[in-house]
Amino acid sequence: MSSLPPGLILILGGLVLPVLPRSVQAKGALVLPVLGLLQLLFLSEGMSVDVEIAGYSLLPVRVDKLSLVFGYIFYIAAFLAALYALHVRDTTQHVAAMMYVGSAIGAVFAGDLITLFVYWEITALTSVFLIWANRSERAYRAGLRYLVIQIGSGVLLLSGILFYFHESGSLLFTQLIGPGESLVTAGPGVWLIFLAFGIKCAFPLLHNWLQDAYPQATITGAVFLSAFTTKLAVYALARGFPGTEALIGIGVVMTLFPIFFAVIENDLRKVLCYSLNNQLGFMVVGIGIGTELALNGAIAHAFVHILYKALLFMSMGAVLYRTGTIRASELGGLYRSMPWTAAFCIVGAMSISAFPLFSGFVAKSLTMSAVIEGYYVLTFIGLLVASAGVMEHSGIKIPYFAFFGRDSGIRCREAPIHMCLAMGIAAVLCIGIGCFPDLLYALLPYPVDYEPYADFGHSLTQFQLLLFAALAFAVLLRMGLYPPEQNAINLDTDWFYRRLAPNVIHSITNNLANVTDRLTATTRLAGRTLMRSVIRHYGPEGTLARTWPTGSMVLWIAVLLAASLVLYFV
Amino acid sequence: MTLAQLPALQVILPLIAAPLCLLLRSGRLAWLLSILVSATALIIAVLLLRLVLENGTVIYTYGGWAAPWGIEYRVDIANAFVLAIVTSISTVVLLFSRVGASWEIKSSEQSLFYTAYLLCLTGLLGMTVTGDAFNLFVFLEISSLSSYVLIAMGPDRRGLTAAYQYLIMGTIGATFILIAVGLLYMVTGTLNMADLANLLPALEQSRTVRVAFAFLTVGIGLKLAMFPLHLWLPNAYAYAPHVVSAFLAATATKVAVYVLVRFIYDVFGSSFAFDSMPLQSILVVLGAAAVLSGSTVAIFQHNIKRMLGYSSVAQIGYMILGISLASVSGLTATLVHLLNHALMKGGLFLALACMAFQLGGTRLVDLAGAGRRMPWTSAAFVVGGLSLIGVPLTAGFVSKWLLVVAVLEAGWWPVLIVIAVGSLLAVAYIWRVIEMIYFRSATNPDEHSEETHWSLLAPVWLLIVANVYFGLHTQWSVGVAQRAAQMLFGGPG
Amino acid sequence: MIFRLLLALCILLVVLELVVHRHSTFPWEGWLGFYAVWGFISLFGVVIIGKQLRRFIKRREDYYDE
Amino acid sequence: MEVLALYNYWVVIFLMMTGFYVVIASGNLVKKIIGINLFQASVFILYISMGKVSGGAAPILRETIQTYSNPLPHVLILTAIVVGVATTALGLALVVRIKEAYGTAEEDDIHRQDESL
Repeated sequence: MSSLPPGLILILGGLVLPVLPRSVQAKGALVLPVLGLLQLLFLSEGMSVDVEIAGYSLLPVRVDKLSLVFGYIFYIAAFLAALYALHVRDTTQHVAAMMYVGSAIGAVFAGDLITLFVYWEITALTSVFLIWANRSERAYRAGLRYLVIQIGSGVLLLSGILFYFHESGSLLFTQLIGPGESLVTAGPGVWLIFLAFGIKCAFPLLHNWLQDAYPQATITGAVFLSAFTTKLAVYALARGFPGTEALIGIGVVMTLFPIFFAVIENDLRKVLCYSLNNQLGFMVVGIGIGTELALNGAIAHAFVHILYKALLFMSMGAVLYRTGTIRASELGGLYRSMPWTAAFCIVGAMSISAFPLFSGFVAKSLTMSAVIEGYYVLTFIGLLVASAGVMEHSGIKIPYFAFFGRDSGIRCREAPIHMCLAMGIAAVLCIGIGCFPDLLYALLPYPVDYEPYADFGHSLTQFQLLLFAALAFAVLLRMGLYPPEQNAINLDTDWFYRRLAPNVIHSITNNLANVTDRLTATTRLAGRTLMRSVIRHYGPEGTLARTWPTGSMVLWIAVLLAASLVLYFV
Repeated sequence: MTLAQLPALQVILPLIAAPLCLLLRSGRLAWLLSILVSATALIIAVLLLRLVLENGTVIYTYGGWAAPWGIEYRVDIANAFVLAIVTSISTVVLLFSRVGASWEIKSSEQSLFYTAYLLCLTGLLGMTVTGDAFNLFVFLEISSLSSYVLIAMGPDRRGLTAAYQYLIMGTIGATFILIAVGLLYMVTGTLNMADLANLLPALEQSRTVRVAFAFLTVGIGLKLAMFPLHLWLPNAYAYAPHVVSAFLAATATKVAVYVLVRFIYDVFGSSFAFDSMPLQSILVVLGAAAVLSGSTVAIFQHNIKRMLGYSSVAQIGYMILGISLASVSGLTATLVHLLNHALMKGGLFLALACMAFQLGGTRLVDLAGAGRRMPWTSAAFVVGGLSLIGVPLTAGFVSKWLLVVAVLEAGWWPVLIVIAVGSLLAVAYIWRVIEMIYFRSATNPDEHSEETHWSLLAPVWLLIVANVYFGLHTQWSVGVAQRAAQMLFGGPG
Repeated sequence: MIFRLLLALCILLVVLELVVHRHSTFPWEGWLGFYAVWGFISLFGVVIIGKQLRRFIKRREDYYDE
Repeated sequence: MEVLALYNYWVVIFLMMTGFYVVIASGNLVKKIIGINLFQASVFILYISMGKVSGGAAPILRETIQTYSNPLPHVLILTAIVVGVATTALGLALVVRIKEAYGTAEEDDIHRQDESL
């Protein structure tokens, strides 16, 4: 059992699910992560399996602390999401979700780049079905765009691997940039791999597939999606590019720009996507700093983020499930109907905003301390602004517009019991980790010598930051300055490929068609004149046109023979 | 029966069985005989391959006349490898054609069909196994003539014109080869390929040899559908009976590629072909053009069989690129792709045959909603398509990986881009099919159709599973191909 | 009512800062109420800038469906 | 006149080009096959020419003769002629079938009919 690659249980189990009766499939999907987690507990650190394929030795399984921590949280998230999806009677979704999770877990245990690439592509191919499972034209198109970008990331990764292999002769997935080197001096292989990771990690300007596709996913699919794809990228960056300076800048920009979009976004699940993007920024900064403390911070952040982001997606999913809409402009006052969901959502919101005693705080503090320790002034300022931004969109906007605010008049039932249970467990974990951070710290790859609650001043300033931000929100509301929610969408970088590119291509093809028409007309004319003069007795039609196609085929032979004869004699 | 007779038996068995089929008259009996013969040929091929891998080249002289006077059959790793490919594909296609052939071929004509099939097999095996240049021409014509017949048996009348065009083109190609062989005989006085290989290096400057080389490359280029001599192929594949498309696509062009490799690397020698002739630049340009144009044209086809035909043109382009690298790794990539492409195209054509029969056509629109109606066949098509694209875990990936590594070794960056673009185009045309199968509902949903019979699914999935198997276990395929390539470069056989 | 409560809580937090020892690395970190002011300004700024952003990027919901 | 001394090769080239031209230029399927025949015939002559050894007699064993022409090309070309006959037969058979199916043996007519399908 221990030689079985982690994740394979889910992939194979997912393939078996369709055989089961529909009503049992959801339960099967619930059991699989538990089995997987059990298998993980038996894995010992430092274990590896190597095989030889196509003459190259590969390392499909490598177990170390970094992969283990991601393995644990991926299984936990899979269990919670499967519990949340217990009511789903759609074979496609269950199969896709299990294979998706399985390949993501396989990827974090992949010891070589080829295996990583294989799992990388399987996550893309399987996850898209969670979007398509919505079975609407809009979801289909969004899924297709998502798939193209994800596969594109895979293609870049593969080309990068090829170059890297050519340069270094190694396929092992370890730190790709040596201690003395930087991204600037790295070869094209490392660059391509970096870019591939960057797409999946939603780097600025490469980010939009996330906001584009996730809101189109099914209610339960979005919960799965929020947990794995981007965190797999964070893992890959943590493994391959720790301490790469460029990541700090990239990360800060990532934390900042989504918050502005989140303010004016009407689709609350899309707000969560922007928030996801912003949270990834914190992790990227941590990886960029690259000290043990910072890496611990990034990884801890990924760990807790999976929990509270899944919790938030679950609560918004429950709202969508019960009310049929997720537009902020149509929601409000739902705390009366869905008190439990509202409570869980608030726990998630407080966790993501990093209130002391909630999980976000104990993770983010690690990163922030690393920033302070390294004396990155601008980064620190940027992250403080971003923290206030998180408070705005995830901490306040999400619960406020869904559950409080203007009463929309919608009266519905509380979320189903299994959804509440899934959210409840996630909420308990969020608070539990927030109160007992050592549980989390023990899992981190490097020893943690940090006590978030030792310095009360730190908690105090955090409270100040967050509550004054909340105060600002309240002031803005009272002054009527807060932008009202409107039924509208906002442009993002997807405009370039959804609007600009099609328009440009359209006009280019139009022009091209004109040009080719004219060209062919000219050539045809020239050919005809030539033919007329050569073979007059065949009439004005031209022999070439008449004997098409066998004649022209044979002509091609003659041309090629003549050409090769000439070439061979030259 | 001693092992020494194997090379002769390999060819003679189907040759004798072919007229027997004609005499049997019953389609069922003819099929039984054909599959027995084909399976025996497969066993012989496997035995030969094992023999060659262990003991080196096996030589069989006809009538005890030693070469260069008599005709000799010469089996080394390279052609033993091709023999194994051809016989195994032929056997799988025959497994399929018990039912599959009856869809399109009248029962009264079935014994004729199997006669032509076995003759075609004879020709292909003969071309592969022979060590005599003129004998090669004869076998080439045997396989060509019978394949014209097979293509003309298609139910669509366009099959007739396609066969006619192929006949004209094929005859010109074969005659070119005949001219080349004559010219070579003129200067060397021998027809034996091994003997030629010994004599030709001294005649490098001879004009006659150069002209022979030109005729030979163009003639073989015609048979293997090298761009731009591929024009006969899409129609021939599109309008032939489905089983014939599967058989020819998986074997005929492969054997032609092998013959090209044999002449370039073994008979003329790579130093002649690449150092004193500009063959390299010609092949690179044509190979790249084949990859790009074949894949692009494939995207716009409405008939999926035609699409697969153009995709074959592109795939042959990859093989040409591998040959043009003039390195052991490049040649290995080509030889591995011979096997892998045979597996994927065979599987795809057979899966398509099932769909065509159940859904009433091979146009793209006919496949709408096939995913629901024929889940197993559709899944087979998808896996085969992934292999065609070169997705990891499939055989297609292995050959593409080897090719890319070989290209990197040579430092040919533009070719790398060609391969990448070709793969993306492949994604596009395969995606069109997948979209139609899974995301479009049937145009006439009341028409009831269901999964094909398991006896048809079994051969399809045999090939598809082989695709995955050779994507995971490459020791055998790559190992043998590598040894063959080293041998063709003058290493130990 | 809630607003008043929030206001009171905020004031309390600033007052608390006077009695709690605080460790700071950057000099401005130690200023009284720095985090409070920074949090207030940040959110205020984010919302206002975001609101202006709407002018450029807001489109009808069926923008891409045309 | 060395150029003229190689007249049989000129015949070969002339025949070959004629055959090629007929295949390319003629739209009639039967004529194309005749073109192919001409083309092949040129190759037969090429082979037979090369078998000639100057001063050599026909390769029939006789005691008085020392030099023989090379008989092997003749043997080879007999095979090639058989192949050629088979090709012609098959080609003509195809034309008959095409004529039955399309009602014409002119390629552009056939092409036009298929386009309208």
